[in-house]
Amino acid sequence: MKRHLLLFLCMISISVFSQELIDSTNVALIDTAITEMQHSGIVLNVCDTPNDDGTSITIKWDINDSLKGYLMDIHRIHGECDTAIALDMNPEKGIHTDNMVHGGTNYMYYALFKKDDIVKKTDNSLPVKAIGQWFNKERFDSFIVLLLIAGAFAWFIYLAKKGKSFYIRKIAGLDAVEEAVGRSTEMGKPIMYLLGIGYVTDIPTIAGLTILGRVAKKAAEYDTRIMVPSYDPVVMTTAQEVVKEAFTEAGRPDAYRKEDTMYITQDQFGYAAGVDGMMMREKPGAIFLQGLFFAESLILAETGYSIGAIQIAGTTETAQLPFFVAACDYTLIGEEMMAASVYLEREPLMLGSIVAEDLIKIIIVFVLIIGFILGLLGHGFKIGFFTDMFEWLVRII
Amino acid sequence: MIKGKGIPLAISFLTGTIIIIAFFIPHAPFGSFEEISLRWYSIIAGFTMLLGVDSLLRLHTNKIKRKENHWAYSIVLLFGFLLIVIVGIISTIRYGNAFLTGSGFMYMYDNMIIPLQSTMFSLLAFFIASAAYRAFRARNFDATLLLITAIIVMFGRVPISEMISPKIPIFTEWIMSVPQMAAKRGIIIGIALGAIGVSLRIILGIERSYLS
Amino acid sequence: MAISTSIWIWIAALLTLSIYSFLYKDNPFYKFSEKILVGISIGYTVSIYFHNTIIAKVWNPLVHDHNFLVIVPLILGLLMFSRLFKGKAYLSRIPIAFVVGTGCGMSIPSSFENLFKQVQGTMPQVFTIGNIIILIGVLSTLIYFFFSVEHKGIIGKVTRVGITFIMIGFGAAFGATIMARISLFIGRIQFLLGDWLGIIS
Amino acid sequence: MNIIKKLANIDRRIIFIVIAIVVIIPLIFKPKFPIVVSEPVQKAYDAVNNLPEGANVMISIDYDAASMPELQPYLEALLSHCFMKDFHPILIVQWQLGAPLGTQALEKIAAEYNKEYGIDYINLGYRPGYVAQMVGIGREIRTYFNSDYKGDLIEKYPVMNNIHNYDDIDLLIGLEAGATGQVWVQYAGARFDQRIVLALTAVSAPDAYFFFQSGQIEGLVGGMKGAAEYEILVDKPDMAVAGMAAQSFAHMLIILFIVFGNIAYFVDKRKKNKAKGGIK
Repeated sequence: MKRHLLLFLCMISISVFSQELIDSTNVALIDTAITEMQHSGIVLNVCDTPNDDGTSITIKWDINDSLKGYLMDIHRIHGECDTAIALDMNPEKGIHTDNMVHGGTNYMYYALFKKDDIVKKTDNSLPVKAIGQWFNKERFDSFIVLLLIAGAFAWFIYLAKKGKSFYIRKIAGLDAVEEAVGRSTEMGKPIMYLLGIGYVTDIPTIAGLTILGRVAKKAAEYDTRIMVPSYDPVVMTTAQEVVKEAFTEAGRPDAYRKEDTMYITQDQFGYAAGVDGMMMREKPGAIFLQGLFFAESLILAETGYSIGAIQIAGTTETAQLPFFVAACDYTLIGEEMMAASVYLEREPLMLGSIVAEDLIKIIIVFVLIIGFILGLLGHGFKIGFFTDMFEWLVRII
Repeated sequence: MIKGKGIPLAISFLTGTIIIIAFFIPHAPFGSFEEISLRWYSIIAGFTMLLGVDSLLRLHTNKIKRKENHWAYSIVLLFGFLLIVIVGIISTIRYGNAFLTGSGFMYMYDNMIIPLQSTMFSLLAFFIASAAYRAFRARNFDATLLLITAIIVMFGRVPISEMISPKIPIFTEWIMSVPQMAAKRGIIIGIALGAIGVSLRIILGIERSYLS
Repeated sequence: MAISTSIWIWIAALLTLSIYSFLYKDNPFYKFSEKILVGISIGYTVSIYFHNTIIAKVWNPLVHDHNFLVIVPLILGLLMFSRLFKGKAYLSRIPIAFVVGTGCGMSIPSSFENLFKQVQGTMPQVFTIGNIIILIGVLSTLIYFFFSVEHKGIIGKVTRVGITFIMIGFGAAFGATIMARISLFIGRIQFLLGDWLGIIS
Repeated sequence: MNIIKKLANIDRRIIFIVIAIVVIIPLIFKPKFPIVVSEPVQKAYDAVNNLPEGANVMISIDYDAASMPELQPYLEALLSHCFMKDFHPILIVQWQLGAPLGTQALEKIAAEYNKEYGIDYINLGYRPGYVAQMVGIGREIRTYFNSDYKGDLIEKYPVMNNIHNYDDIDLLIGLEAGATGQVWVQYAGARFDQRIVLALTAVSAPDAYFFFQSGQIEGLVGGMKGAAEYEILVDKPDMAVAGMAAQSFAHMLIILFIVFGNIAYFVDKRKKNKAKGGIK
């Protein structure tokens, strides 16, 4: 109640003594001699910023031609406290978000437009509160798609559990894993497995780790050393776990050597230099490059080529794929790498998830084709109905 | 129970699902969940760093102790490591912050790390040439396509092509913005789906080899 | 210009040359500078981690801001050290599970954004041959990534088109990168011949 | 036939050494290399060339050592152009690690044209917080730059006497390796109507092409190629022209290698087919 009274008083004082108030509060304008104060004729529309956690307020306004070339300040009033939240803005933006508010408190805003000696002021806005939302409506489409994908996954995993078997097409690079490990063993050389310079929070690195599990198991079965020089310490510890478990699964826990999964350095080219040196000295017979690679991709792959190793690469970095294709024997392109662990393991539940991915792909193909036809009819032949349909489709996407 | 995979799998499931749910709920406390997780991750990584350094130092001290092949270079590595740490500490004491320009620490960074890094990086100029020479053979239809587009784009990027015909650079740009773009988009859509697949498999506990 | 007299330039130049010697073959000079780079860069990253993580994200919040939530990741981080103790190593799976779960959770929304952006980008507003080719390219590339059908018959033909697009794309990307890579070498040569030897200005 | 077999399997090291030679030689001898000037670079040149007498040109260094081969030659050509026309370059830095690069070029070119520090040009150095700075310069440059890069007060230097804000700067030229250029356009350009020319690395140039087409920037110099064109325009062929020559030779050489490799490959294959009993 007290607060409302204060607010009321505040509003009265603003309307009655607006001239004085402005003069005394505008500390920011010390160097602008105010000779004239005019009314701007602009209304500030304030509202709670939608789809946020309740700590911001959006201020909007429509600029008119008489204010072209002006600079704009926005002030926030809270009780007796008048704070400038934006200075010297270009008013043509038409929108500003105040991110420094507390949820549930009433605020008012006004703006000043300045050019040379002229200062124009808006009226105070209506009081507004910031409120947090429980659902982000902008992400409704993502939500529907998530439900769709989760549904597809659940359905195919359910089918797999009921005993349905699924087909997976041949992936050449993965059939070569056995050959690569075998040849390394024959030559009595170790295998080198590089996870790139990603972190454990990167999906390609995680995918690389899952493939590592399968490859390490093969290596253990063939009784061949597997070296994993790492870029990130968390990746290193995870890789140690993976290799150790693979050796245990293969019934050779004694053959596991912790020091073969080692840390190099967390420096892109330092890592490349270290791994290159290691390749030259250890001369691995097979090199796997599975994970997130950037510019160092070709430095590693070319050195691997020069020592005559079989190389199987895979990454999701589209910019590096051409280099792997050029320098390595086999390359897993993008999604092939993500599906690799499923391919190597062929566990029914996992295969189910791959089929679910394919289902989504079919839906995308249809959406693209429908979009194309609508676009052709709407924009190509200018049929209004289809134009609207097309716009609608683009918008929901 | 505690030694098994039960608890870790539950943790993966919970963190994964909460972060996905938080994507749709801006309200506190969900709104800031992603940011908090990332900060926590960097703290965990900070500690794990010590494990990494421990692994490396142990590897090299062992090499030195056992006088394995090239053990002398391991001394160089340890020396480099200790040197920059000591210089860093001295710089921190002297300047209050080792990362100020002019500190010995930054001097080492500028004159040792940077040239070494950029020289390693520039090795690519050579490797890209030798990879092109070796890989671009017209073995079959695909390889021929790869080779021809690469040559056209390579040629279209240098001034000589413009003197022969101004249309060559334009055609090069077209290749980059049409067929190249199409292939890239297709691959990226696949990757996005694949990433969703990997994530769901892990969150749902179907794929557990990372914990194995 | 004359040959440089600065000791730092000499160090940088000799290190540069010893990395290049690797192009001939592995040799003591390369081994030396490789180990220097690895050693110094670890020291550097450790310093950065100490500065940005331990001090800024653990010590300051805990001691100055009394933000005790930091204790949770602190414990998770310390659990990683369980690996150093035989028989307790399984405890380190807990932080690993947390980190991997976080990564997976975050990747789903960001993959959505990527997906929507790419699909939307493929829907043409204007009808040019280029846009139609893009559509065909995207569709056929996408179909190449179908895993649950055998690539035979019509699907086989479409995936052939997909592979064609992929190969053209890779060739183009390869050719377009060469210039940037040669620039890197030019930069090093300018340093060697200019700053160090003073042959070029 | 032996030669062909050798060609098909050249040692990588031969390729390495030939590439190195082909790149190094043009850098030393700086041959005159025919270069066609493109429209965006011509416009960038005209924007500088047509400035009034005694104009003040603000140059912002927004790159670091990694992009030096691409942007440094343009900076030198630009400074030569300014000094030739007796304009006053005012250097500021938005990327801290780029500061020495800017200073180096400025001192070198100024000495070439016998220009005096503080009278004909000035180097204001690096200040953190670029957005605030770009807005701040709109009111009074002294709010952020009251001293030069050595810490001397700018009041000491006559060149700064009449410079207060964007109104006193005839042209702003940003040398960009990242997204800072877009911020210049957004603030200095859109808000203060500052005339802007941008020079960018080859990787970031396509993003800025839009600004050039929409007239938000008056000229665009993209990568080493753009720098080479600029050097031709100011008639001072130097590192970029040499670099472009090196690039062209390297590209042609790689193409040649690929062609020879393929010829050798086919001859070899035919021979093998013959051995198997003739071509099918």
